[in-house]
Amino acid sequence: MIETVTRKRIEILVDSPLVRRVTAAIEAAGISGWSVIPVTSGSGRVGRWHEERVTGADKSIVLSISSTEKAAALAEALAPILTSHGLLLTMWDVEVIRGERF
Amino acid sequence: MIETVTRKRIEILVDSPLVRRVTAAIEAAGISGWSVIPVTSGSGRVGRWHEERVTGADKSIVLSISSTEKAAALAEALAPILTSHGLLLTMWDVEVIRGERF
Amino acid sequence: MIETVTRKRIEILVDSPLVRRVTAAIEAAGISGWSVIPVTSGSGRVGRWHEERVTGADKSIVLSISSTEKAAALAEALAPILTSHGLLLTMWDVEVIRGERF
Amino acid sequence: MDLVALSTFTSPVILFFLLGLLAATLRSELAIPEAMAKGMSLYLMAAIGLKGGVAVAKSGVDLEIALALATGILASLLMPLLAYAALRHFARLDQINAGAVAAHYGSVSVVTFVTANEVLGVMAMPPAGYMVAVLAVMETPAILTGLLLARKGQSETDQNRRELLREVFLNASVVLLLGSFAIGVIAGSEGFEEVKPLFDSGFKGVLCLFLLDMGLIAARRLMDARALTWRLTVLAIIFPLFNGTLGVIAGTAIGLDPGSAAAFGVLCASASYIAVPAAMRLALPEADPGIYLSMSLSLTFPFNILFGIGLFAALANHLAGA
Amino acid sequence: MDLVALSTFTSPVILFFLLGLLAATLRSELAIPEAMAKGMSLYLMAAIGLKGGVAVAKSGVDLEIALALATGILASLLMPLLAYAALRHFARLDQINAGAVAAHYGSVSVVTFVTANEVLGVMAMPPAGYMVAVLAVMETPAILTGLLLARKGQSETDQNRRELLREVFLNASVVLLLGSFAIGVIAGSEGFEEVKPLFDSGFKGVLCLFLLDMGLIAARRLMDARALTWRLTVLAIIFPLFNGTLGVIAGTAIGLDPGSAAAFGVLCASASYIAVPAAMRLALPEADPGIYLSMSLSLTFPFNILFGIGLFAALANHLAGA
Amino acid sequence: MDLVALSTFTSPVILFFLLGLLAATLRSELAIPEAMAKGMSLYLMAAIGLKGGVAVAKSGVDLEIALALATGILASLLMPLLAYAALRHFARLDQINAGAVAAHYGSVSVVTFVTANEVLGVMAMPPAGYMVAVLAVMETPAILTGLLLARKGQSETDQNRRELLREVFLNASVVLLLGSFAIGVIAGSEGFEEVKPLFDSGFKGVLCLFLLDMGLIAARRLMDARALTWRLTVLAIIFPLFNGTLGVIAGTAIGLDPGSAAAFGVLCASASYIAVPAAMRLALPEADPGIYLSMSLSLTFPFNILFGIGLFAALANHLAGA
Ligand SMILES: Nc1ncnc2c1ncn2[C@@H]1O[C@H](COP(=O)(O)O)[C@@H](O)[C@H]1O
Ligand SMILES: Nc1ncnc2c1ncn2[C@@H]1O[C@H](COP(=O)(O)O)[C@@H](O)[C@H]1O
Ligand SMILES: Nc1ncnc2c1ncn2[C@@H]1O[C@H](COP(=O)(O)O)[C@@H](O)[C@H]1O
Ligand code: NA
Ligand code: NA
Ligand code: NA
Repeated sequence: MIETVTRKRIEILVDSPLVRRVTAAIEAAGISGWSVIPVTSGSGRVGRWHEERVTGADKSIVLSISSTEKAAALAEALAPILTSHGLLLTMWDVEVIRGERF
Repeated sequence: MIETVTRKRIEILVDSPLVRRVTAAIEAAGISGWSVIPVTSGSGRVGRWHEERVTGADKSIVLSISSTEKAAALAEALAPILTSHGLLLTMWDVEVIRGERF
Repeated sequence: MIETVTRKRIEILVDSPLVRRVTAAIEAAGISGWSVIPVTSGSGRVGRWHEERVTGADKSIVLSISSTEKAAALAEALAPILTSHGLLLTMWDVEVIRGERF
Repeated sequence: MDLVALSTFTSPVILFFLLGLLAATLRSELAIPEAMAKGMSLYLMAAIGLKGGVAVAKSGVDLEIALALATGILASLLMPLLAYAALRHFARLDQINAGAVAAHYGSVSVVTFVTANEVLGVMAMPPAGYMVAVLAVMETPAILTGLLLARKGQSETDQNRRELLREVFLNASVVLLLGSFAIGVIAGSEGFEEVKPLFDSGFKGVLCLFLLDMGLIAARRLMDARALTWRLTVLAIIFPLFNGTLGVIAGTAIGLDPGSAAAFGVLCASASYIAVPAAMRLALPEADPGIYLSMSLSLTFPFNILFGIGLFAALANHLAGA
Repeated sequence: MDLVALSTFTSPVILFFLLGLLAATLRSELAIPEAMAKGMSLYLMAAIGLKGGVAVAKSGVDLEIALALATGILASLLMPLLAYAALRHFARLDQINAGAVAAHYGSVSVVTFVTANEVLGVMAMPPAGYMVAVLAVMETPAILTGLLLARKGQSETDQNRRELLREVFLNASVVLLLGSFAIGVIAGSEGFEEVKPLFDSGFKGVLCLFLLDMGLIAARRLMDARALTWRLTVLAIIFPLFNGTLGVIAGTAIGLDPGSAAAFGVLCASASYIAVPAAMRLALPEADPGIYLSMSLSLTFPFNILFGIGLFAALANHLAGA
Repeated sequence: MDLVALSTFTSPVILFFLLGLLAATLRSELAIPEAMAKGMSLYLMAAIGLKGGVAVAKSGVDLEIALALATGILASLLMPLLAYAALRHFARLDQINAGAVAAHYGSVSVVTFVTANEVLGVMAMPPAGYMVAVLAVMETPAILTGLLLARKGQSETDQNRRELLREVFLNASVVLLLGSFAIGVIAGSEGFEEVKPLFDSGFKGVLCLFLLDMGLIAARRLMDARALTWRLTVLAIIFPLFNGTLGVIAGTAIGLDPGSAAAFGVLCASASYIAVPAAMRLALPEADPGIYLSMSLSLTFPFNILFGIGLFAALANHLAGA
């Protein structure tokens, strides 16, 4: 039975033009990496949007695996701009193999 | 240390033409928003598919963050059509900041 | 109140050309299905990449829902190639409806 | 007929389709990005719609057109009935799946029509421009018949029915076909001139690449098709032969020129795999795409492209000669 | 003027835009894949840049061009001021949103310019090639004014400011427009020959499909627009009329030919919905896209395409006649 | 030679590539959607394959072609050996990475060939049509040599080996190139006529946009390249010079016309960055893409586009003159 360790998985939904801002924060938190997943449409308080890459009004999800401490530090760092930048941050515990990486 | 609250994250894998049906249920459950992620290929009991947006046989994932109660209500509402519509629903607890939104 | 059962959700980040290798392992583990999500950019130890489908240097996420046993078997099977193939495997518990499927 | 068939086999359009079938059969990884495939299918609809409209702007509207449209609607409404019976009793499909498949065969395949248009053009028997309008009006009636057959005795919620009707009558391909047809009529040939390079000159090349993709998808589906019985396979060949022959006869009967009669046969023979499947996911989600897509896309579509078009052209010429 | 307006309404370019508006209003599912839409917008910028550059390579550079560029930069810098005042006091927007919207109206819409180019060409009053350079230089100054207005009294971190300036001055459309403009100047007509089929002949057709998509997006946004008050709606029509009229007058005053003066009016009247929104997400994330995109894309853009271009062309001719 | 090189620098094709390099170096956000980039690369392969096939259909097959094909296969098989030695001992790469990089340099770059084709055409020394077939057959042998070098002493599981061979021999570009080459041969010039507008007229324009994207990707990779030592950088320039010179000499020796000899030199000088990397991910996942992609795409590719083509053309002319 291969042993796994517990790490945090953080996913941040963000306007595509702002992805750089979020990844900069991730790297500032000393996290080893991140990946970006496309989001094609959505709906929230300010209404619905659909496939609007042309106007730059589309969104992406930045996902990152890290230790609980670094995840907390990242949340800390992003908290002040969460509302102003309309970020949606969720995180939860996941089991990973090769945990030493993170 | 910024404090977070626990919410449900629901992800529903659904045929793209049926996304509207699912998001309607989400809104009916009084959930504040949703986002759609593309799925490019997959395999299940009825066989394999790959990049078939042309025939409308492609799938999407509808993800939504909400309170446990609303999540339960949504699961309740979708249960009857899960099998008939071939939906795949998973949900789990996540930590969120700005929890008051959901 | 509809009752749900607990299953494992496994997500494996992998170079798109290697997706077949991973899905083969999933099927070998007797898991009923899988879905692939696109990844548009990312950053790790070997540097940053962005929208490189042309050079085949892009990545995908293979996600699969299964029983805890099968998930463990899959992790077991992939462990030896995780580092060599640069896979990133995370798994966690999720509630599903129609659990008998998995 | 042989000559005809052969001549089509040396056209790049057909050859790229064969290349797609071959590549997928050899399990090559060759694949067209789906955004590009989707874009090409939209382009083809806009272009064929425009050209048809421009042609009608030249020819003007008359009784012949009205007659062709009426026949098309009627055919689309009735074809599913026979298909349904055969699917139920010969292929032993349940009500839902039989209804879903029947809808596909009553409706039409835009790409099959487009390919027939090119091939018939090469054979110096180009169909009339208004056949595009016939194509457009034949897409939806079959869906209604199919749904009635599949849902006998049951009923949808209002909210669903409304959404469903919108999907059926305002589905992307119908709107784009009729819309660009109307634009073609309004703009006329002068107006068309300015956009001709893209929509006319580029047309066949795009059709090549699109058929390459269709060949890849069709063959891959066939290889993964688990739900395909030999009885369904037989029907997927009989339906086009039967409907197509009736179509050519009907077309000739109402006085269409050979080219248009052949095209009408192709329309009847063709099975939808773009508009109808999307509607079925919505209206009959319980129906198995593994059945209706494998039949329409992996069997009937290649049959029509490779043999049907040539056959119906020959038949139309024969009837016209008689 | 009526004739002018009518003539534009029978052009496929405009008709496809109307089709998009109609389809979305009827809630049809018709949609262009976003990768394709993005690709088309890049193509249009590269093509218009090339053509402008080639034209300048022919005509050569002179004082007139310098004057036009200077006027354009000035207009882009100043237009947001008036807009801001109106948005604050008439539409009662907060500082942030007023600044964001003002930036959009000071800047320009590439697609509106491209469409005007085609329409004016049909009307035998094609704008000068260097107007593309004017288009390019007018994109960014307004962003700076808008930011100053929105951020009065506050300050950004250095890291953010650097990133911001890069986004503003090196944003995709500016780089692509100026870059292909330069390529056009260097390559000249001989060099352009080889790529003409794609960038010239194909141009109008692609514009049709792109405007189809813009029509769909504009109408869908409008239907979902929650933040749009009647006061904002009024301003979204007044701004183009006011700025456009001033633009035509200024253009005529500095001695531009009627076609170029009309194009300059269209530039002033147009509001950005590609370059500026992206910059705003970065610079003013608190600003509500529901306001600035609905105004620029769903109201001002259609107004300019359907009426503005015709109006400013008529005005330019009138002033030239006087 | 200088004149030659200069002349290429005023061609839009090259200028768009430079624009891409520049924009990325300035860290502009300009980016081509990857679905579009992928689509353009497929288009370019289909078009070049078709044109080559049509040319051969005209010229007919003869010993010269067989000779060229054999020389190409041999070159692709042997080139990796020298490269491997240099990578191991001069650049001190481990076995796996050295084998992976060697495979890239033995194989060929479709886009470099396509660009050379255009440039040589402008220089009135167009390569023979069958060179496309040479291009196609040179893609895979090098992969096998590279794998043998990298895996000395180790062995794959059968399942993996089967999948691997399919990937190597049926990889998308080989299938598409050979497939459309065959289609060109079968369809011949008459058949090609109908699709010429898309595949011929549009060709150079698409190449411009594709090279714009390649320039962006190449420069971005270079800026993020962490694994690139100065020794590797040196080799990335020496390899094309060395292989290219040998290639031109060999081509001339077997009696190719100057244009074809130059093209053969370009093929030898070019390094794959589409077919081989994909195969390497599968066959040598431990190898670092940061090394082989940075070398082939970010260094060798620009070198060949900007200087190599001109150099080898001059050399071929010189040898032909001698
Ligand atoms: N901590 C992480 N969280 C999310 N994605 C990651 C992480 N580390 C690496 N990745 C992804 O895996 C790819 C390869 O990582 P590496 O093997 O570290 O170069 C990166 O380009 C990212 O897309
Ligand atoms: N509860 C939610 N679950 C998932 N996605 C959401 C949720 N709320 C908002 N979003 C996404 O965030 C975007 C902006 O939301 P808002 O800031 O509420 O307008 C929406 O368009 C959705 O794509
Ligand atoms: N266990 C699973 N994990 C992840 N995705 C699945 C799973 N089972 C099915 N799917 C997805 O759901 C689609 C339909 O599954 P099925 O209804 O079993 O044919 C498949 O094509 C996959 O994309
Ligand atoms: Na039919
Ligand atoms: Na303006
Ligand atoms: Na080589």
